[in-house]
Amino acid sequence: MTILVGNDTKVLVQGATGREGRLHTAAMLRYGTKILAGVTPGRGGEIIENTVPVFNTVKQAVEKFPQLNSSIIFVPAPFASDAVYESIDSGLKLIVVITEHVPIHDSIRFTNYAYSKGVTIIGPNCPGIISPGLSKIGIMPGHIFSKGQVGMVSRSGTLTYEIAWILTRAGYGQSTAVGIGGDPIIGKDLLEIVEMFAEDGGTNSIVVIGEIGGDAEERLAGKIKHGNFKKPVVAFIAGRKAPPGKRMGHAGAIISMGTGTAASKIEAFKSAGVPVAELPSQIPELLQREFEEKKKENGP
Amino acid sequence: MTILVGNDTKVLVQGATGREGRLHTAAMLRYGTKILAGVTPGRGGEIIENTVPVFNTVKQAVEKFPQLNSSIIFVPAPFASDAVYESIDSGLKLIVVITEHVPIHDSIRFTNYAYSKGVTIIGPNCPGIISPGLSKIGIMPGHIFSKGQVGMVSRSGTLTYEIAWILTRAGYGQSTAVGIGGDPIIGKDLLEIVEMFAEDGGTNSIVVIGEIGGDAEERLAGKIKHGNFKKPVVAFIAGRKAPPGKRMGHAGAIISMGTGTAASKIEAFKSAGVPVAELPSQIPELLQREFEEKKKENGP
Amino acid sequence: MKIHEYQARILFEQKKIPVPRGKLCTTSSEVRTAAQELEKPVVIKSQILVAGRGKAGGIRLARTPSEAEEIAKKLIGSVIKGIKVNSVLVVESVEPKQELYLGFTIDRGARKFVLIASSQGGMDLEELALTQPDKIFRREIEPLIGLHDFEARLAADSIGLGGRTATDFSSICKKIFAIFCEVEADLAESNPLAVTYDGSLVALDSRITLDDNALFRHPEYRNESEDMSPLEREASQRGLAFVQLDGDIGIIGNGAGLVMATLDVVSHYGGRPANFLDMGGGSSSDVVFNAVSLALKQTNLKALFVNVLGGITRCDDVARGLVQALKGSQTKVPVIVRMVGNNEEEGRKILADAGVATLDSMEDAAKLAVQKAYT
Amino acid sequence: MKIHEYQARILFEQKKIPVPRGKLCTTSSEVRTAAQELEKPVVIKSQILVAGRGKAGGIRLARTPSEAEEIAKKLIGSVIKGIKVNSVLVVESVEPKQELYLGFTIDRGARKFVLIASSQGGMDLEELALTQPDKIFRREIEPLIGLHDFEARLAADSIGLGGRTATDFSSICKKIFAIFCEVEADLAESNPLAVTYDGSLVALDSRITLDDNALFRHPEYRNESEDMSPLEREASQRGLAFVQLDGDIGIIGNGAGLVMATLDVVSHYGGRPANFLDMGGGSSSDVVFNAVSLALKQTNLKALFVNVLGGITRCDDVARGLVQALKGSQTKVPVIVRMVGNNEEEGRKILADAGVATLDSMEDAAKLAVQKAYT
Repeated sequence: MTILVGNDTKVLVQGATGREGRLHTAAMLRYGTKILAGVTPGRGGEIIENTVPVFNTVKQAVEKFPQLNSSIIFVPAPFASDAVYESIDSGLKLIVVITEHVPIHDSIRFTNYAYSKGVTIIGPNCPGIISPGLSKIGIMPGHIFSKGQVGMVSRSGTLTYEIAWILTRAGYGQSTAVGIGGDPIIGKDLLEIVEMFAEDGGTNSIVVIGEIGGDAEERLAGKIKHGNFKKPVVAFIAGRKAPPGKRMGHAGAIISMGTGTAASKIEAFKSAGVPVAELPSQIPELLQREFEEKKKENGP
Repeated sequence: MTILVGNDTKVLVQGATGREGRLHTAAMLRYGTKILAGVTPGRGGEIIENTVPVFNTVKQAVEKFPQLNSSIIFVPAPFASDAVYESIDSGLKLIVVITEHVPIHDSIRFTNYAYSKGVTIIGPNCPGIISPGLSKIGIMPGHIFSKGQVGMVSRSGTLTYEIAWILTRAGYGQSTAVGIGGDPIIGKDLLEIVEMFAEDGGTNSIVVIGEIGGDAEERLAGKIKHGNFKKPVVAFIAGRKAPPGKRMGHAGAIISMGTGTAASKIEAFKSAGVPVAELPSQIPELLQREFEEKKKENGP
Repeated sequence: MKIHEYQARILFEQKKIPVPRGKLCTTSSEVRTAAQELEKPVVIKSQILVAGRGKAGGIRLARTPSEAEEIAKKLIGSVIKGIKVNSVLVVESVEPKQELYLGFTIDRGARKFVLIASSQGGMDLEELALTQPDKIFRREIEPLIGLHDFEARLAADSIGLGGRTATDFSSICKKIFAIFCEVEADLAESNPLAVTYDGSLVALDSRITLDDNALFRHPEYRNESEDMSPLEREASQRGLAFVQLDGDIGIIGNGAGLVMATLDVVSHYGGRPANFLDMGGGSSSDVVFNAVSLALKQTNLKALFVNVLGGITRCDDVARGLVQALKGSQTKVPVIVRMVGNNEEEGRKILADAGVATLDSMEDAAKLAVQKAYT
Repeated sequence: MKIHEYQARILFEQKKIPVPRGKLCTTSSEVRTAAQELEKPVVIKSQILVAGRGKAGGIRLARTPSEAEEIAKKLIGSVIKGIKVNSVLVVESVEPKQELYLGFTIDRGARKFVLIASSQGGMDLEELALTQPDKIFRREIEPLIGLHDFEARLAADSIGLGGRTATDFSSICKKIFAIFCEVEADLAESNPLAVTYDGSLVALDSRITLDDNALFRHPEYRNESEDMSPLEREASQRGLAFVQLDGDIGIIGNGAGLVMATLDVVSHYGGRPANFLDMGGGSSSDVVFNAVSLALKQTNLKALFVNVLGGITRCDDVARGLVQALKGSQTKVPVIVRMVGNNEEEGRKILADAGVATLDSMEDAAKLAVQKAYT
């Protein structure tokens, strides 16, 4: 089993006719993702990648393909927010926003609106979701991932690929990997994804890839500390050497007003009993150790 | 039993220190309503009617009296909307807005917000709610009403008193009478109140007092026609002789664009099997007839 | 409250919604100059707040400046449907390839704003709804969220627009919604919104109705409504809800629903109400004095029926105001009073002392009023 | 992106938030004139976008116009915390009875706006949170709804204000929130917001940070940030995310998280990173060329570590851009490349041909970079 994306995932691509939209529509189709339709206002009637019909509105696409349940958004930042509302309005329940540079006053509004409507938002500014071997709604290179039982959740993109690659080579395949995005305001956060993995029968352990900025890691650690998590969790935090007040690439990766330091996050995880890898390469061995620990704790 | 207002009703008065607020706080107290506190910004610390402490904010009032569950609003129209949000925010679940002349762009927003939070709004521009003999949150004269089993719901004020008086004299006491208000946008509408009466064990019949404007009567009639209402319903519609395009006192009482005529409403009720009184004085006899009809229909 | 077309047009122009070139004029020579400057046939539109001004001759086409001046001479100062024409809007005549409808209003039942668009504009919404219901695109707009761009695009798409016309339509849609919210309108529409032969859009007419209750936030529109008789205007200034009708029995009551019911009951017994006059729920003797004095200004009255249910209102206050007004007017019209409720005894006594009898029942009183009026 | 105090002050003035009288000046004689006109002791405030300008001597009090001129002569043109002072704000000195804090920002975890108020203003929010946490009123504001009047009143009440001061505070609160939304700020605050001895309020300082991503809707604020080194400015113009650090090993990678991790790994092995440079997720050879060329402009480099994980990025593109940049700069700095992923073989070959060896593992490459840099 997997979370968020699986065999039943039927995808709409918003911003399908743009350069990025086309490129990744092709890549997702190659990976096996079931993409039924695309939307670009004013471009209705076109066909991309020989198989994907393009509509002017999400409403038309959903009328034609009522089985659509997910959307991936490539539309430029000024229009991304509207694309999210349009998908929510048409009843799609999972929306992955790849678009970078979405204004924060937009994303704070559409994430709240989505929550009120029971819609899951991943992103913005994220690589998306992959359930290796089944489907991906995202821009990550599929070949780096492998099928297995490690749930991955990450605030970064390429660092996720780096760690997925390390896990894959060490024989730890992944159930699902979720790149939640590096913006200050995002849809599902670390904690919410970890909770989904905790419930997922196909996931036996969780790798959390955090970074400086915000307090998502601290909130997750707090929940683990006071909760009842049975599965091994291992973390990595990027940005130990980042100076305060500087945005490290991601809009959300900034130590401001004394909060969001790597030290605080590492401390929080350690206090919750979650080992934090100092180097990415240590993650497989930490996972191994945790499996053994948990086996002792949980009994045979 | 009653709906909305009963023995457990603990009332906050917003706009308690104004002329109307004071007058009706006194009248409600005399009627037996449990008024625990008042709110007027900047007037915290005062006491009205010797017993009701005034606070600056609803938050303070609710902190002091956590058993508060209802509010009645007398604050002037420009500030009424804010008073509603303040009560919703503090967790009060029933808000009666007496204030007239509330801008429609305000009321359309706060009624939607209240619905999203599970809060019941009655009004604006309404006389409020009375459960005779128990409690009232409103400005109606208590002595006209009498305890009994007729549920009354009305878009008007004095016409409700007129009909309550007729019912009272004919021996038909009331479980609860709800004046939902004469504005185009209101909280609970005719249908919603009738549905509450349908479920209420203390109500054995329902008198609906409608008027021209809008389609609330038609929607109610449609629901009765296709629903399964076991209790007798009798209606009266004011405004048979009203000319189109003219606002008959109430902002909502206007025949516009061909809709909202008395004829349309009367026709809808008749087609749903609901008798419509031509004169207010006919209501008791129609009720009596309906009781006998329903007795036959529903069996012994 | 309706505002004038030229006022709505100013709001449209401020948002850069395309409108035909034109000018507001108050004299026929201004109209001639305007027509000359436009260098095209012009449409001369009376700026009066009544429905159906076109059919009543209030909108006229002029091919030349002198024809425009001639028409203006006749229009300005004339009375159309009871309203004097003080100004006309002179605009270039635009030949539409297609006429669209685009507007926003309020859906009472759903408690939502609603966007309405149609490929069949030109006729009013009511007629459109009756004759072409399948040509109407209707979408509820969340009041707490507002209009999304995609909803404007959906409207354009749904009425069959494409290309630049669709983009322009969406843009105008968003702008009219912005106006609708900014001025707190009940209705804001462009009808017809013309598609010209080059595919561009022009708002040939603009209509906005404001929410009277929100005027305190928009003082620039206060005291605008001229769609009233002199008595209605006086009532409005005195805070009374008054509507003139075509009968001869004056009706006064406290509470809109009660007054409407009183009209109905009087009619039921064969009476013809002369007016609707609501003094409001909590009437003092001043208010009663004003109301009765106003009602008695109706010259054709055969009877006056005052129906008061004193819940909060005190009957003695009502009686005092009534007696004072009757004394002031020295009217010969029979006055029938139905009065029950608070301080009823004292009120009845005051009226009896002044020679006015009171009844208990609204229906008995209505019957008596009809009898006194017509016999 | 921070905007200048004087710019935030303009926004405050437009909303009629009381601010001390004053003027922006760029010469010392303007400062003298301004001080004369104010007829009071003045505060001269350097308009630079750095934190702690007060402690660094950028804010000075002058009792007389000539003192003001003297101070201005020293301030204008001087360099404070690496930033040149081009202008100063000269404002009347106001003696506060009490200093409040009032601001709006964004709560990431809750995904809400947040209103923060305190009776203990003057110090910055961070210090306040550390030293007086119980003096902070904090309230989440629904982004879809906005600030209600009662929330502003609640803030005033909660920090102990009453009477007219409370009313004025609520009013300023609503105005700052309106600014916060209109300019799409991350932060909008008045600190200190002074209560004067007559009970009125004056915003003695105004600070606004904008959301860079929203600048396309606020073009008037583009290209404002001066809180950057020349290299950072160049990077920003080329669309690269670059942060200068105080070490000597240059770091380039594709993806913010990967670059941060690279910094961490290099530090783990004893290296001192000279910079953070993220080329972004889908880097073409042009972008690589720009990034490498920029990194090599750092004069103190002892090694350059390029870490590329080619997921979408093609390694051959990276290799081409890298080789071109190395040729262009003719650098002697050792360059260590870690490159895996798409078209890896071809990329490695291009680099090998240019005499640059590549490694598989980030950690091995980091070790090598440290070794080459310091031995």
